[in-house]
Amino acid sequence: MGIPEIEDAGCLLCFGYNGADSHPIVARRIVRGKQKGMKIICADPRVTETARISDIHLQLKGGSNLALVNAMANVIWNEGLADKKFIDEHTKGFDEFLKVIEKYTPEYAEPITHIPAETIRRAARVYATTKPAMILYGMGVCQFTQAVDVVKGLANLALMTGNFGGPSMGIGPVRGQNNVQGACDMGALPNSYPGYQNVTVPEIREKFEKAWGVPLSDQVGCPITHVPHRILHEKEEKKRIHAYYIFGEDPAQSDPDLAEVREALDKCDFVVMQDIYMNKTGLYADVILPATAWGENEGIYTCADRGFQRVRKLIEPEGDMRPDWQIIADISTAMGYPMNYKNTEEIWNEMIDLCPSFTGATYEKIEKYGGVQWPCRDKSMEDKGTPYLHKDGIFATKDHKALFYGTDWHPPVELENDQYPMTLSTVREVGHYSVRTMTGNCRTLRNLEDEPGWVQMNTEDCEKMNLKKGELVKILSKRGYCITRCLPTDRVKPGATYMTYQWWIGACNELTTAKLDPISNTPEYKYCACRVEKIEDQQWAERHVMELYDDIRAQMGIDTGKGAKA
Amino acid sequence: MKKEIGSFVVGDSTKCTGCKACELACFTVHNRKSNHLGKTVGTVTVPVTPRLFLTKFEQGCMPIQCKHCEDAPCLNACTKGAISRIDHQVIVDAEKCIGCKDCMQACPFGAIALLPYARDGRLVGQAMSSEPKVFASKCDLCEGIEGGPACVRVCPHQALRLVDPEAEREEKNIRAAEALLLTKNWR
Amino acid sequence: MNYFVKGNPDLCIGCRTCMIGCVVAHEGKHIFEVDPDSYSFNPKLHMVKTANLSVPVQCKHCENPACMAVCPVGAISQKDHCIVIDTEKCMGCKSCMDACPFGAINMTVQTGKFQADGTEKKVANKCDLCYGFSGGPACVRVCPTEALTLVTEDELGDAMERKRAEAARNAYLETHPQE
Amino acid sequence: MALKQVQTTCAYCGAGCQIMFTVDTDANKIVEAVPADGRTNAGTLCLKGHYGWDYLNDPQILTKRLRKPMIRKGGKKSPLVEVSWEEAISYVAKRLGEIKEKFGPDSIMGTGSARGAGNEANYLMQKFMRACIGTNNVDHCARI
Repeated sequence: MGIPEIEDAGCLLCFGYNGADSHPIVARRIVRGKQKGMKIICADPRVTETARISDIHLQLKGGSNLALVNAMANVIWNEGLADKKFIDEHTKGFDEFLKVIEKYTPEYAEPITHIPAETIRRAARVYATTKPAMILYGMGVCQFTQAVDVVKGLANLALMTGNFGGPSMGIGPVRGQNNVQGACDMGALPNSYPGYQNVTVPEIREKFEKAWGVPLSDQVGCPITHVPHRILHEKEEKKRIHAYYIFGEDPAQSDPDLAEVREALDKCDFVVMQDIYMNKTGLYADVILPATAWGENEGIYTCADRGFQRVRKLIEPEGDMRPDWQIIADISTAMGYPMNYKNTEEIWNEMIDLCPSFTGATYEKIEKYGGVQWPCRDKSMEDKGTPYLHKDGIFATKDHKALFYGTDWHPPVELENDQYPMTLSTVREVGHYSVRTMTGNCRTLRNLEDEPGWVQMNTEDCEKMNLKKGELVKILSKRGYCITRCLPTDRVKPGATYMTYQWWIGACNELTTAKLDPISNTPEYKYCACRVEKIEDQQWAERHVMELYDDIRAQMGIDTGKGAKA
Repeated sequence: MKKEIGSFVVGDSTKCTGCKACELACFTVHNRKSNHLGKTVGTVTVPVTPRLFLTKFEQGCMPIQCKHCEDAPCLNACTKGAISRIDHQVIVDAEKCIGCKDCMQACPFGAIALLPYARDGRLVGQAMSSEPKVFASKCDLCEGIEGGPACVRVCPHQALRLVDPEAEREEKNIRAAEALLLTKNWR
Repeated sequence: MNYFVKGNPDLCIGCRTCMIGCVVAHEGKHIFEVDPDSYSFNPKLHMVKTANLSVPVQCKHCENPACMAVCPVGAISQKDHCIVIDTEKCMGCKSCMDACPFGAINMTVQTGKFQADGTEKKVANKCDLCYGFSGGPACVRVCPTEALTLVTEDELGDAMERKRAEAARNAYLETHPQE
Repeated sequence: MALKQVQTTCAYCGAGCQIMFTVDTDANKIVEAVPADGRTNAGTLCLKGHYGWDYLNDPQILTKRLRKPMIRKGGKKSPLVEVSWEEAISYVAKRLGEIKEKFGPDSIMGTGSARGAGNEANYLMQKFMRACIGTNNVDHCARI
């Protein structure tokens, strides 16, 4: 499925995905779909823009995703709405799955999800009976310790209703950053080579050993979220990390439990940072390598629906920067493994020949057609790529059958308690991107939203604490605290708070927990316990925020003589 | 980060009956401290000098007072520096004022009056003249007086309102947006 | 008739691209070259988000504008289908802000201009339908979901005529059932 | 003023919008960005697409643009000193080589980048970690 098809779905189940803030151009398709009569079911604890225009808003309690998904599956089966023919012909493991979902009646799920049983029934019926039905999910699914289970749970819904392999159906993760899909495609993953080829499969390893001319490790590598632990607490000497080559990332801002990340970067023997702007990680780097930015170099990105598209040079870099690929090639050459490429196309050609799913996606085709959705296996101009991954219900498994996979719900790791009675979930700010070294340096985007950001709280909670819009508040968790502005809104439930993660002063990752999903190793950004405190002396707080901002900007090499606007 | 602007009091001619309770209250609260104003009739020794003006016109009446303009003509006109912005409000320093009347001419609302200056219950005189010292008097939103503007508090018909312009604007925005929901079929 | 820009809450996703578009149009493209603190960021439309509503609100360019009536210095006038503020004449008395029932007017800092006591000068700020710029209102142009439209006399007139015709047809059908 | 038009993919988010830029090649500056008719964006852009290229002008708002390689010559917490590319590259190669020698390849961690760098740079990064260093310790912020 692709982004343009969203608007032609009969039903959209939008799960933990807030397109309006993370991808306005995807949200546009949802809005257009609504205009065309698409039924929208939105599962989100907040009233998001999609929830606002939805037919059914499943305003579930944070952290109850799987209970809801299993309950929907339960209704679909028990009310005879499942596509038995599709299940028989294209899937396996359905009976085992049934055993798991048996107990998840809507009545069982109601106290867990805080959604009335009847509403769950209604949603399940609409999803199962309106064709074609599409599922979009986002970080509201992925950033929990029970992430992969929910993704599989959503896939179960699509499988049991036969919503796979055609236009405007299936299940789509909407990737956050411009090239998350691309970094995965290219094998920047501890368990796979480019093109999702597993490092533990001997034949595949041999292919890459032959192509690259060296023996390769058969051990799955370290996931990025394990790094602080592997630097600070690893007992086994062989596994301890001593050098960290950070390329285009800012773990000292974006990773959970920042205090631990800072300690790790400080203790790590050798930290290399390769980036375009100074950032928090740079304060701990032993070496800084300046790279050219988007707009100053050539290349290819992969967008959320697997489309390879060209990025082109707009202006010449002003300064002594080099393209990322060139810096890496130079280091490799200096270390005795020569890499000689004239341009990005040469690298690309080497890569596609090693990846069967990408082999046909040549620069020529991407130029000519404006983009190519992989898999694209053949170099002839006739193979224009693949809009639908599991076309006609044929899946990428050995017997071409999809596997049902059922698991039980379990609650989030850190629950509300007396000391920290509220919950914190981290979300996105529409005008800012990632750690904001790019958007924060754009004049007008900075004007729209700036430090110290906002904490979204229910109006009643604010009234209880006598908090007004724009007032500075302190927000604390077991791990740390930060200062931010209060934004009373009826779009969030009482007891819940939401913060966006790109601020330095309102840095919500001071609060978040580093507990991970056991399979995807994604942190539970969407749930931790917190407490909000009123600050009596607002004048002091405003001054304090301003001073903090100036301090950090000065650290980042900005002349703050003219004073920052906080 | 918040765009802060000055508040002001505004009258409503549809409710005002012209009873002048506002004027009297204004005078009273402003003179309680410096002029030891008594609480009973007959103890007032200084002229009754309110800072808002009950104004009659062809169709009715209403009090007129300072708007605390954001590019205040009175402030800009004052060469003596007697008018300044304190906490977003436009405030006259009576001690500094020399009574040049430039501010009165600059104000498009007629919200300023030249009034005798009294201290400790007595009019203040001046050298080389038998006339008492005067000053440009205008609404100061009852700065430092508990309970906020006295005129608003005493009006028996609720014809006066203290406006927090930005907060009211946001509320009106919301009402306008809600109205859009009703009119969306305009095409 | 005056024209106006209208937001559709069914299409709006609250992203505020319109607000930046407004500022860039009025400040001019040099905004991306100047000192980041040397211009004033004052969008002339305001994003409203309530529990079940997101939509920008802006001036309706009323035919009998309350703002124009209360302005003591004649700074608000009607020009080619829109109501505009002369910021040179405006002295920031907020009467218009108080008078406008939509909350479409706010006070904005005039960068680089100060009052006699050195404090920042603020004047009234509201939608001018991008008066004098080519391409029509910037907010309409940049909105990613086409949630904003410019309503002109012709469009409103046509719509009214269409609605009247439909109402008449419906009334006729009600009394003359089709065989 | 010599103007040229270049179409490219937006630097933000996974929607993959196409933008048409007008560039003043003499001044080496972007003049205008308008939505192009891409497969996913069909002639529309959000606020980041419309106005998010301004950071290329380096307006000195938040952080400083990195323009020269730098090394902390006096160890952690010492000031960063600007050096030549040759020195930076050979220093990194030497230190990584020493650590690999002493603690083994799995003691080195590298990241890919889900942001501006592009697919080719990510391919080279993982190839570098796997073929040159000899570890599968490479990951990126998809999890974050």
